[in-house]
Amino acid sequence: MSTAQRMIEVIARNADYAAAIDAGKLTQWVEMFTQDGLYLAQPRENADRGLPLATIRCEGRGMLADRVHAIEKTMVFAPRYVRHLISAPQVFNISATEIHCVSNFLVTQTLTMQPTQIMACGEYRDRWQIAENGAHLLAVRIAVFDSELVPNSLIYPL
Amino acid sequence: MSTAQRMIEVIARNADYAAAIDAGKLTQWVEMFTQDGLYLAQPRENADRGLPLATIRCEGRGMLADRVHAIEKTMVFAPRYVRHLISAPQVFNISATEIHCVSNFLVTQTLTMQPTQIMACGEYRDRWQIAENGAHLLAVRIAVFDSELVPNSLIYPL
Amino acid sequence: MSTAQRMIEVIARNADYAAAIDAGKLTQWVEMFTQDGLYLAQPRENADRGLPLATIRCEGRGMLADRVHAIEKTMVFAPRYVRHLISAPQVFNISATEIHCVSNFLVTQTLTMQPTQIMACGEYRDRWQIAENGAHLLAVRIAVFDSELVPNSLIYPL
Amino acid sequence: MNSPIHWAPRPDASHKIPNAIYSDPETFNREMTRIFYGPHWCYVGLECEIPNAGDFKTTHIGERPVVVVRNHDGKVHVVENRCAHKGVKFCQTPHGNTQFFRCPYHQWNYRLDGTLRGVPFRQGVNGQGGMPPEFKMEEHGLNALTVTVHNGVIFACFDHAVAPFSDYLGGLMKGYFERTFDGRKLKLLGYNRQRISGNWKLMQENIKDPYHASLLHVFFITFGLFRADQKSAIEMDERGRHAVLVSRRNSGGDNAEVTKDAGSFKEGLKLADPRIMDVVHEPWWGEPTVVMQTIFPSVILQQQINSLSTRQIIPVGPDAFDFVWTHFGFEDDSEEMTTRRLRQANLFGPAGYVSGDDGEVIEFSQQGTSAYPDGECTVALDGYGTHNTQHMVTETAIRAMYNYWREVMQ
Amino acid sequence: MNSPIHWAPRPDASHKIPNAIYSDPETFNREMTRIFYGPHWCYVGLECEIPNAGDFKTTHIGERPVVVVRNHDGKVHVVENRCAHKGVKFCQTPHGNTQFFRCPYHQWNYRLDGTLRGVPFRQGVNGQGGMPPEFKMEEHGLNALTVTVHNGVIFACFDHAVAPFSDYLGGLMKGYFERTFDGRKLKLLGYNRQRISGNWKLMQENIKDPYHASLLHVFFITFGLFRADQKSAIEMDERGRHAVLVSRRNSGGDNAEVTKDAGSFKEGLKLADPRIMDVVHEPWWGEPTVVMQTIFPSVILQQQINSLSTRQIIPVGPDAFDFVWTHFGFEDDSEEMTTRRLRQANLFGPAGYVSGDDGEVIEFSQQGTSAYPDGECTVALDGYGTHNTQHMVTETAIRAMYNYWREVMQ
Amino acid sequence: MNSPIHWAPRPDASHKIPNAIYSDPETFNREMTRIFYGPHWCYVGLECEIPNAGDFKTTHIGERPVVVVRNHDGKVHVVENRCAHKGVKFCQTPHGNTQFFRCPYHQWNYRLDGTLRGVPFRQGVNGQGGMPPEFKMEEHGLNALTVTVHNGVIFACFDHAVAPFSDYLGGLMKGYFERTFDGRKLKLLGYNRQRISGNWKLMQENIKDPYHASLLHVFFITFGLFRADQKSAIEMDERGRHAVLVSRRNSGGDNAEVTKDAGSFKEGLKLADPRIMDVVHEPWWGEPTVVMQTIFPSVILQQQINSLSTRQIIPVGPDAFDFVWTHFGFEDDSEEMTTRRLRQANLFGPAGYVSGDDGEVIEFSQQGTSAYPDGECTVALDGYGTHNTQHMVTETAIRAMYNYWREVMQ
Ligand code: FES
Ligand code: FES
Ligand code: FES
Ligand SMILES: [Fe+3]
Ligand SMILES: [Fe+3]
Ligand SMILES: [Fe+3]
Repeated sequence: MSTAQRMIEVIARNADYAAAIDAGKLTQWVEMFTQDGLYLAQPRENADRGLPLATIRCEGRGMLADRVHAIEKTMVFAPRYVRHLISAPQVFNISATEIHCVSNFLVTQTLTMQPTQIMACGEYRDRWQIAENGAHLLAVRIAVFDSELVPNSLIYPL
Repeated sequence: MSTAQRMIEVIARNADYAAAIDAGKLTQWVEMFTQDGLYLAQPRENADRGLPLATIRCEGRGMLADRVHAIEKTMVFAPRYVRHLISAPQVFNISATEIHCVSNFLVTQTLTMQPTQIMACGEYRDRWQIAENGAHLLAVRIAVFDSELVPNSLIYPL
Repeated sequence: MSTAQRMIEVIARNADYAAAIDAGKLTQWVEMFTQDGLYLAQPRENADRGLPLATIRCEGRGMLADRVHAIEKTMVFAPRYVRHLISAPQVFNISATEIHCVSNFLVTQTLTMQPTQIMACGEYRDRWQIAENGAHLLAVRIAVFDSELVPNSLIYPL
Repeated sequence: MNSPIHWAPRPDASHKIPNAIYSDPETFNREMTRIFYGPHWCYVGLECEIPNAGDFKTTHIGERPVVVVRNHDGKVHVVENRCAHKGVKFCQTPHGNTQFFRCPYHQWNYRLDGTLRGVPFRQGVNGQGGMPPEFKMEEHGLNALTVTVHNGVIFACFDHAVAPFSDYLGGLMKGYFERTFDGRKLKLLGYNRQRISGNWKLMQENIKDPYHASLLHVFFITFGLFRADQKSAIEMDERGRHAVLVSRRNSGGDNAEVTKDAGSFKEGLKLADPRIMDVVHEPWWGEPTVVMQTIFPSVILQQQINSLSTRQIIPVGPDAFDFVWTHFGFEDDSEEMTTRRLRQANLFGPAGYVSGDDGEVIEFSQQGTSAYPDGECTVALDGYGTHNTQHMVTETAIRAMYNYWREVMQ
Repeated sequence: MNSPIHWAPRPDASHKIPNAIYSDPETFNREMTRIFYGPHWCYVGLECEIPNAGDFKTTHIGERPVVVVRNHDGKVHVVENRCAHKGVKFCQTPHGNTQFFRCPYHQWNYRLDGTLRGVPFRQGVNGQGGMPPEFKMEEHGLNALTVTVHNGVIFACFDHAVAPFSDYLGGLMKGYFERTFDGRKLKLLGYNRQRISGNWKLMQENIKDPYHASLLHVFFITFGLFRADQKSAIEMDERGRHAVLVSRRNSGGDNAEVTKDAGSFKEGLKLADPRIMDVVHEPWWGEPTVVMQTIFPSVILQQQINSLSTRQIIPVGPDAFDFVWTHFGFEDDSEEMTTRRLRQANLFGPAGYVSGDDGEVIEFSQQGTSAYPDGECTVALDGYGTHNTQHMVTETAIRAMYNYWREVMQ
Repeated sequence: MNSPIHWAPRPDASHKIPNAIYSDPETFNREMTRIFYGPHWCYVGLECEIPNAGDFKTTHIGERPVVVVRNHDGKVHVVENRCAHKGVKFCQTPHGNTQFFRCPYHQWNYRLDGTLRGVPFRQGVNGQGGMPPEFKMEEHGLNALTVTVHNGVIFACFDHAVAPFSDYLGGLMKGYFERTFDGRKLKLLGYNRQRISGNWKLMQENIKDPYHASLLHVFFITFGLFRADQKSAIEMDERGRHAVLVSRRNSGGDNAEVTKDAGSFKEGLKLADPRIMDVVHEPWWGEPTVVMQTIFPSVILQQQINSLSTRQIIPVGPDAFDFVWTHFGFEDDSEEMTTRRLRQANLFGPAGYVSGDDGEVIEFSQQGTSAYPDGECTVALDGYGTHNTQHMVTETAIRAMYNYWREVMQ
């Protein structure tokens, strides 16, 4: 497959990714990762300075599922809508089994009866794994966010 | 055509859609719908609760044209720029004649000599109809907006 | 190449464009233009009224490089992150050697330890030149911005 | 402490509104205290929004958050959305159904009438800690407001000494109120919400001002929903707080006398799709085709042809208010009638062919008056009095409202 | 009512600026009343922006919106952008052409000089309603400001007792003013607008401060547009309100004495494309290559090599101002000269190689002074006086401005 | 000048907090002056953030920006981030390394201890201008704060008469402080920052409130990190300013007595991946598994199982504060331990399984209390006293803090 085709594939998968979170179908979000896929939401200053702390750290589907469980069952927060806008990726490396790429994202948040605000923007640093059946799963997604000063809580994944 | 090709087609048409509104060429906006195409701009709470009220309801090109006529000739409002950013669609169903898909949108608004603000974000729930000549027209576009608390007026279509 | 393929090519190049600026690799930004490529950042009121003034005017790679040099070495400004979201282009004219198209953009700005804000939105009015080796370079990019009331300084290019 | 704006209650000044009353913070604070939190019934919702036991919705009276809830016995209660323990706005969902309220912070929990139901570890744990013995559950409930439900419309008041709702409205206003709300079951159609950058009183003025309707709204003029020459009336309660604008739709088209003055009249305007104006006269209307009622201070009741809504005013500081539209029909509406109401809703709300204009000019008013706080507005149309009229060329109801306002704010 | 900041008019304190004058709301309110709305000519635009009868533009004086319009007879008027009826900011478009102004709310309409032209239904409709008989059209026009047009530049004032513009400037300042604006026709090149998060006075200080130019602006230093050793002067009017910074460009390059102190000097900086500094001496300049004139309180007139602009200051509360750049050339400019001016515009505006720095440091000043309101700034460069100088190592013009400011604000 | 909220220091009112202290601007201003800028040690950072000579970071004390810097001799200084010349917040980068500070506006430059190092053109240029002869460099340095570094943690104070840090803490609190900070080298793991829309005191209350931990945080309850029945204590310094919540983790699971009251308890909750709770007891803990220490007014020191952080409180007006988390470990941590700390960080910060709840309820508190400024909060759990306790069913430390607060604010 050409780089352009890979880019198109990632664009499509990112549409799925956004839809899963924005519609609150968080189990679908988990299923977009490989079994031991890594998801980090990390403030840009930590990423830039080589500090390892992430705001959300999920190492594999177990931790991803625990995050979903917490969001859905245990965490206390004001109801809100989130909305992801994800740009087309810049594709770096492709092989038969992997895509390395970076996309920009913007996530808005709308609290009940309040104006919409910018929740965060930043970039996804991705490694997608391509299965034999053609499925694309995230082996790594590091959501490095510029918006280091989080507007109170970060509930839904970036 | 493959799903990817359908997605690309919708991406291109959404670029037309955005350009038509943002450049104030609203007649082109009307022409993106089928003769009896349905356009709704609906607050998300109504959509989520099954309440039928829409903020804008246009059933077919006649009502769409009336909306354009009102914007251009009869409604009183402060001049403003709007700008649409539309994400790639998540394509659900395709057939030879139809595409069902959902895209996220963000619309900004800039009032004269004021800072740019977020006007609304949300999702387009679309049914595109594919004519024999390959043209894609909107049979249904429901713009469900998270930004229920409208910053005063909603003048231009989402 | 088809219009769709051209669109995809521009989408990919715009991902490069955004990444170059957002990661602070401004030399790569310069290299996306032809030798005498024109870059303007122009308030929409000037563009709409036919007034020639631009906020940034770079005529060719020399001026582009001087702009980069100023940003990196001489200008005094508070550190900030910028982030570009660029929509898919509306492609107007294509030939074997050129693409005329328009894309919408949104640029956010995050000052140190401050909330993210909208820096500017608007449209790129582009003429891309296609070299024999298939490379796409900007012969013209006019970034017409709706956000005429700039939030203090416009440091990084739109 | 700064003082509110002084508006001398001289009779000769009643038509001169000081601009500062629209933006002065101290005036606003006094308005909240004396008007929204004082002895005035404020709209909080419709019964059809909370049809079942345990149904609740959240809203605001002035700037104060409250919860409107139907108790297990069917009775409607309105309680402060503020935990008696440490002030938490405990109910964050806009609507839902619940057996009781539970504050997330320490899980104090309340019955639907606001009485305190439980305090975790009140008796301590293992004999240690807990609330002191003199702590009385009955002294730590949610503050409950006085509530009245009148034919499906819910009002509440922080001041328990407020006059009964019927007296508050007065007989004349009550008649108009019951024209729409005669006890029939309502059907909820949906909401529109806008934040309008203008003082809340500008919205009341707007609806009490028939003059603008025939001038600002090109859509109205052209289709004869409002025109300066049509049969119409402004009527008020005795204290000038509430008003109705009653009108009968013309057949439309040109009328030299009244359109020459209305520079905004656009001749020859035609709808490409006339279904939006497919008006069907409903028997209960009687002669009027439009009745707009302002209930001071918090709501407007709209019947404009087949479109029905309540429009709630929620002040957000002196410079803005949230405007919440609740569209409804009747339970026995045919499907056609529901569709008709939904189509006519294109005229109203933030994108309304008519109401869009109102939101915009209110913002323009705020811009002009707040930048020139020492200036005044002139409301001398139809003289200086506060009488009822049988025509639309008047500002009588605005003067009447401000006479009452000055009395309260003194 | 809280009081403005007190800045003792002791002579020994004239070089100590209390930080609070940059952020105190009451000080700001008094500044608006006494300075922007008092007897001071405020810049509102250029004649070339409204060349034809009926052309108008909107702008602000202080926080008040106004309209600048050319009447049918060619005369320029400035009127409040606020309807005499109910305060609506009636003109919402930034520029245009019109026969008269019409307020959208009730369509009161005004001639271009602000006089009231029409009130719809003034006589009522069918003999009912309308304005009372004693309503006088001539008493309900738009408030019109005093206007002066001096060689193509338009100033206005709310106080009709303001001194004539020539006296307001004084002879020396008038000379500099007329150096650029000698009656030639101007050509409008376009606008830049920025909202700078700083007090409006910081912008005046910035331009009255030649010290910073040779230190902050690396671009300037390296290309010799400003350097501490170059031939230059600061001159003021007698009351110290207005000033010019006059300077002659050096040939560039290193100069040990003045660049050793300027730590920001970057040796060896070269332009990859020198066209941006392709300066052509225009005959009318005379010896100076730079003349920056501050007209108190609202505008800066820029001639920096071939780049010309007016820079309008529009306060937006104590903590911010809008800065509006109007770039222009002359009607008889060659195409090459226009291109040159457009290229040199890279130095100015929100992205300017030079002016970008100014906007940023003004914001930094606001951050520091507002966080430490009890602190003070020290402006003792070149002593404590307010004399004209023939060098750039001085803060004389800042002290002079504040001497006048303290007089007015007392 | 308006006055701060009055909270009568009657003993019988000590458990009734007036809502207005969370939103009244004058109260906030007095808090800044008397508390954050008064004789109280405020946290500014960790030594491991600025390990080398010339390393600096910027932060705030209250609303005032400061720079924390390590001098060439290794000593840590804290100086105002405000140029002595004209108030510029000269240091705009959050952290870095420098030989000296240079203000961008006129390049006044300062040594790392804040003393003035250079003023460009101080002697004038070519014999003209410059600073007057009596200008003394030593009088125009950056204002330097009093600094204490205690086992790697840096505190500073604007009031040089503040008590020594050990006395400020008191012996009991010092012991807990030194439990974590015993002089070992720390390893910086990274930051989290949030802006929480609530008054700064609500954050102090939150950590002084063991009651909520066993009720709000389902995650805590279920995994036994906090439960109302566990062995625990609240201890304070003598003046009631600082406190520790000490606790020993239970083995988890159900316990009828304490979970029946906690309506939020979710039975059967299991982690799909238990590595997040792979707690390893560190020898220095001793018996407690959790020690949360509040140092009044500006910081919380967290040891919760293997997760360590400081949490700095930076007020931003009465209605908000920035909450800065600095996570750290020890220099000799194994890689496994570092990974463990990073995994457990999922519980804390803006997305924390536990701390996410706190940020949210604090915002809900602000919403409720600010909308009802005349109301009060009730903190009568465990009576009215301010004694240390050996259980968690108490609000003693909140009452103690406010007793001190009333004393200071009087
Ligand atoms: S604040 Fe509601 S239970 Fe404590
Ligand atoms: S407000 Fe302008 S006409 Fe009424
Ligand atoms: S303000 Fe810092 S050097 Fe002038
Ligand atoms: Fe209206
Ligand atoms: Fe400058
Ligand atoms: Fe907690």
